Amino acid sequence: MPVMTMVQAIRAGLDEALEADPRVMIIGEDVGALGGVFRATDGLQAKYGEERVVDMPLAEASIVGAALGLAVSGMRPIAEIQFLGFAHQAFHQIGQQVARMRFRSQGHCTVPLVIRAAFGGGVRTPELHSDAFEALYAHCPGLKVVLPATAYDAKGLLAAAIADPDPVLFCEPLRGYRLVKDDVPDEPYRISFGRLRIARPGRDVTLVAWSAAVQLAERAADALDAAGISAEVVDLRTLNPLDVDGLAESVARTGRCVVVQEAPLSGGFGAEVVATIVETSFYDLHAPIERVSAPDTPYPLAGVEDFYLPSVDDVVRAARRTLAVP
Amino acid sequence: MPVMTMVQAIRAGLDEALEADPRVMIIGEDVGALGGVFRATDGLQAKYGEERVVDMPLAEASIVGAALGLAVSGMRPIAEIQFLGFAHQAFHQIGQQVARMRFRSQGHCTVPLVIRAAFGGGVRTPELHSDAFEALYAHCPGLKVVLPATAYDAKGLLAAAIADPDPVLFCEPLRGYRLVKDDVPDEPYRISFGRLRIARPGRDVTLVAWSAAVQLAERAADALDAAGISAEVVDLRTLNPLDVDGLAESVARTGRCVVVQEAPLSGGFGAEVVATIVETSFYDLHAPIERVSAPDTPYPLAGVEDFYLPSVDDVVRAARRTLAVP
Amino acid sequence: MVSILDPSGTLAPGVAAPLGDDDVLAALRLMKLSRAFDAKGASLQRQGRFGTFSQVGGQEASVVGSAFALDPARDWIVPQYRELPALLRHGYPLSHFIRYFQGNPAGGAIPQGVNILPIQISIAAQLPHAVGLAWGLKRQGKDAVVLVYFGDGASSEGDFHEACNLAGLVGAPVVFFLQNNGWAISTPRRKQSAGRTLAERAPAYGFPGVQVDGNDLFGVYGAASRAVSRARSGDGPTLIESVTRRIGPHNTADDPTRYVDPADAEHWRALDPIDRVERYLVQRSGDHRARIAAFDADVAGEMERALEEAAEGESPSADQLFAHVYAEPPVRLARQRAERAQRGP
Amino acid sequence: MVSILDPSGTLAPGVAAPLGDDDVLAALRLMKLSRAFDAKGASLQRQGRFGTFSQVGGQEASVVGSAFALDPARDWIVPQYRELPALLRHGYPLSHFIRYFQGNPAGGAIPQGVNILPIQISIAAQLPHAVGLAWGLKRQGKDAVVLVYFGDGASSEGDFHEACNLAGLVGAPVVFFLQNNGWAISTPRRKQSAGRTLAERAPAYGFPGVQVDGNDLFGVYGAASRAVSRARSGDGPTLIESVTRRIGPHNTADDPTRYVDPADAEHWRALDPIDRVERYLVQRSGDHRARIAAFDADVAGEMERALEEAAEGESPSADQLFAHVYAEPPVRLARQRAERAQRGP
Ligand SMILES: Cc1ncc(C[n+]2csc(CCOP(=O)(O)OP(=O)(O)O)c2C)c(N)n1
Ligand SMILES: Cc1ncc(C[n+]2csc(CCOP(=O)(O)OP(=O)(O)O)c2C)c(N)n1
Ligand SMILES: [Mg+2]
Ligand SMILES: [Mg+2]
Repeated sequence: MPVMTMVQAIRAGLDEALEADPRVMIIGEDVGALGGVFRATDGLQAKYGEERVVDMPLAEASIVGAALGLAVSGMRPIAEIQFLGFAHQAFHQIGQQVARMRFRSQGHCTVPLVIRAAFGGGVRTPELHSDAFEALYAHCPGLKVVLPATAYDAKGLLAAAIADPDPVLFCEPLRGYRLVKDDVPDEPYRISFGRLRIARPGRDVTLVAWSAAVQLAERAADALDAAGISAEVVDLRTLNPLDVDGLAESVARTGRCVVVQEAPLSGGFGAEVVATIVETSFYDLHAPIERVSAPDTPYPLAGVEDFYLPSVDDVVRAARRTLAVP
Repeated sequence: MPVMTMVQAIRAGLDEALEADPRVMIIGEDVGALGGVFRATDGLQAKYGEERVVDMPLAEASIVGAALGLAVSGMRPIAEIQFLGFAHQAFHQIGQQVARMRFRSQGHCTVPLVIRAAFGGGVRTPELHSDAFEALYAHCPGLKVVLPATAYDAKGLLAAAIADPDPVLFCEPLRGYRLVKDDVPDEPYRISFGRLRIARPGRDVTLVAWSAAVQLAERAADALDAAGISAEVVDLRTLNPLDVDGLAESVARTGRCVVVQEAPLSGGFGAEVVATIVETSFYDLHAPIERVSAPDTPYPLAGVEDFYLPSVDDVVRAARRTLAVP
Repeated sequence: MVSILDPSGTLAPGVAAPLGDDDVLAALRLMKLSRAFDAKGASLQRQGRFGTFSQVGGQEASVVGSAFALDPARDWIVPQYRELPALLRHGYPLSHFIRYFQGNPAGGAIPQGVNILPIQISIAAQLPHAVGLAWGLKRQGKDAVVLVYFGDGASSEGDFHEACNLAGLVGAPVVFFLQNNGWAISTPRRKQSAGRTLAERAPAYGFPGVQVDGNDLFGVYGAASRAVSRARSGDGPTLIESVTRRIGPHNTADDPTRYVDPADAEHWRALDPIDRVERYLVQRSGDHRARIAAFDADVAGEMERALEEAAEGESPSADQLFAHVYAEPPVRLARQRAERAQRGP
Repeated sequence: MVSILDPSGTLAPGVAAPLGDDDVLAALRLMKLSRAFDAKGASLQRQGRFGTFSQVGGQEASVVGSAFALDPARDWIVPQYRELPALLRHGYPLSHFIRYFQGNPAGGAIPQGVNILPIQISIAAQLPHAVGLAWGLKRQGKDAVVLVYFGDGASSEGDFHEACNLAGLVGAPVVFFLQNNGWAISTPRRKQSAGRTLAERAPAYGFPGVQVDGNDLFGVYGAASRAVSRARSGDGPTLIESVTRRIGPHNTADDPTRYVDPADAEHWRALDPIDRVERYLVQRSGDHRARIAAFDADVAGEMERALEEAAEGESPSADQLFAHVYAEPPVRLARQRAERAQRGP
């Protein structure tokens, strides 16, 4: 089984989808000759033509809005938004139009659409490029929110997203594109939504994360392990659907929980994870659930992003607090 | 002290601000001759002229974006977005531009701007008009989010918002506009942000709410009272800043908590309230915190909104669950 | 501005009527149905049996003339919210429309084979949808055209610009049908844009724009037909600015006395698009008078039947909240559905 | 398309130079500083000492010519991100720019009295800001003009439309300065819009649009000056489409070999705006040759000093995250600040 980086796995998934289904098309800024600013669509326009891999004008609302129309017409569009921070321009189209078309038309007009967007920090991008705003979309009923943390998951979740009869926001971690590498089968496979992944089993404390924060949690788990603490790392994979039962099961095992998010603390999806666990597992908890996150400030310029981003040490300290181990 | 409805209190506050400060201006769709679709600006254009109360073209992003520029130029704009559901079109301007101008310019360009928007359900509006999407904005660092529940608070918080050197999203409950009536002083006064209001003291359980959900919580408290349960109703007033300590104090008194939100459950601000209380007050809690909310569906057409909206009964049942009283 | 039929119902010299009498009669009937339904809807709203409701009044020629240029079997309509007769002609049942305004989600259901998107409430958001839809149909080799309705207010939104710009680029077979009815709620056209016309924006997107007398059924039909042929033959989009006037309130919650100049209202009432068609038909043949006279009872009957049908449909239930959020509801939603089923409204 | 100075540095017949030699020399020096800084920034970026950085190369006449039409004491610049020399002329220190691209938030600080908004990364979002700013300055009776920079890519965003439309309505004293540099990253102008020009959009917003040779310092300066006077005298906005070409990559992370046709690049290199001004000056007077020759060392010295100044400034710290989020930090943020202060990066 070949080892791939995440961006290679995504490209392979896109290639497979274009190959398999003539209704699939990719639209977005710079997805053609350039192959996308991260090369996720590298070579695909050359292979499938300008009609199927389309460079769009610089206008996010119409990329998403037109993708909705394409989907209703019978196509299977995959829209790329260059960075999630620029999906804001299309927020009304994503959160209200795309997410609700099935509902508003009582199932008559459906929107099998995948919106791909790179997001998250740690790679010294210019302003606004690194925003981790996944929580906004997880609060939009009708829209699935999928965030792979591994190359294997990226390809499998992407295949599921493309096959899904409903719209999916597919968030790809900038930091993981080239750094994360793992085994990715050449054959097609799909990973179902709403099933978390135990990235690493453990007994003493559950570390919940998604996307690039999963690797952070794993490094924290290593550090905790060295101190004799066994941490279970849970990768949510999808925020909507949320694996409510999977979370409860892990916390039932460990009795302690730290939620790690890259976004600013207040109103982030970590809060939903905490609230959910409180609902399902309050009596299993031996200690308050801790959240590790960025502070409630805008994403800063690159020179201070390391002060901003949650660190391995933050996670380790939070985990130790839940265990009352100083 | 005159009794005013909420919309009267808001109009009085706007009138006072226009009167007191020539830099204040109101811009928005239909704020002029019509006086706004809810009459919050009724008579103000006639009184202050077309230059200070300005009917804007139908384009939310430019209403907010131009308001930012007006603020930087030295004006004190108050921008009206007709319904919060249509602030989506301006989401990039609100969440990224307005909220971050101070940060990006290191304090050089500041945006003393109030964005008013009607929101929330219960009054049988057409689609998208009733969305309660306050949580999205509470996740945008740099932006204060203020939601009065009474006429008195509406005027006092509005005055504080207009005086604030930073941008404020001021959400006004559709349902409260004419229904909520209370004593409102004629003189100017301000209510500081970040201090919750104990709408009703109680001993057995804390009901946390904001905006129109406060009245729901109060009605639930009445019902609970009749059953011998003493509920404390906490009105958050502002989501950002959040009164972290005030919440902890109430929960320290009662040991139980129900959070009531009108928005869909997943990713709503109620989750933040739960996560915050878990952080500050875990060991004070005698039972899991409950959330009462709309389900994870789009806001429906009027004929089924009563199935959608959280009810007094939902709150009562949740409160009884925290007390293990069936 | 293109105009064929003048207010007295007389054709411009040398111009042939673009529609035969049977079609004109059918169009008139639909216009009258729309006008009658305006009154019915407003009265139901006052009785609390209808939600906020936007009348078509004054714009019937604009809506019906454009809809008649389409082939319901293959073309699509992407509506805003003030185009009832166009939706009816395209096959959307009046009973569904009634249910929708009764606040019943079932009204949103679009029968199989009826080529429309749902009514749009978020102003201008439907414009990029129409472009994508047209583009996708073209990509699939269907010779379909998409006609999208929107208002003078909508033309100020960013989505208008993005949609037009994209349509020009991909040569989408779409007709941008802008109903300039003078108002966006209380905001007059002159406060909407400093441009002389709205149609003149089109050339900068690489396609033609045309202004037409929106109270002239023939003028509208002609302009729309040309735009449809253009789109169908692969020459891309057209922007039509149909200059008309809504004669009623913005919707049943509106109070136009606050902003409408009575003289202006008077002026436009004299240009009533229905009167104009009636005058034309009666001039054509005295026999039409009786046919027209029969429409009143006829449309009243149709409305009654639709109201009855609507009453027979599925009644509002908690279940409607959940049935169509996703093809397959996630676990959490399924649980919420079960919980909700146990409580009342 | 307006053009005054041809590629050989010769003035169009009968046209007087709109700038005196001293000004032209000052403009040229700034253009050369910009070009030199392009190289410096790219080299610092390769060394990991600079973040992703967008060069001005090829657009110097466009940027400098427009900036020279403004009075820094009262007029405002609202930048996109590719206008370094305009910011410098307006008083923004090079050392701040350097800090910004070193990733130091302190670089975002705008000194008192320097009338610019921060660099804009969210494409086109600055356009409505410029309109509001201009409108507000006018409301306060200041005779200030706002010039806003943006690209051909930016012209496709909804914010462009909304900003132009509003500016036309309120008669804002704003100059929309569109640098059509042929590309939005890899997307060529022809894929950005089917319109023949971008300038031709303006009349539909109620104000003039003009296309100018963006590699012609005089042409740009002239067009911008006319637009500035127009705005200053209360006649409202102008849209200027400055047709130029970026000759380097989009930014230091870009690989233009994937999308640029070498022949096209060659063509535009021959139209280098700096060479053109040099040729003009040398034709004016042999003495200028020495003055121009001195610029190289001169700008190198200026860059060195700015780099040193930048190095002396506040170094990145956790505190910078918190200092300017609000005038007064809320309790929760103050606590986060205290916590963050205790940990390293
Ligand atoms: C994005 C958005 N902003 C504001 C509104 C509120 N609103 C509803 S209708 C309307 C006016 C629409 O005017 P126009 O497009 O001319 O259509 P008309 O009602 O005249 O047919 C407004 C502002 C909305 N529904 N959507
Ligand atoms: C809203 C938004 N969408 C996408 C991007 C990513 N992006 C950065 S620069 C750029 C191209 C801009 O082109 P143009 O406006 O022509 O300016 P130029 O770089 O050519 O000077 C894009 C797509 C962004 N920064 N903001
Ligand atoms: Mg209108
Ligand atoms: Mg460009």
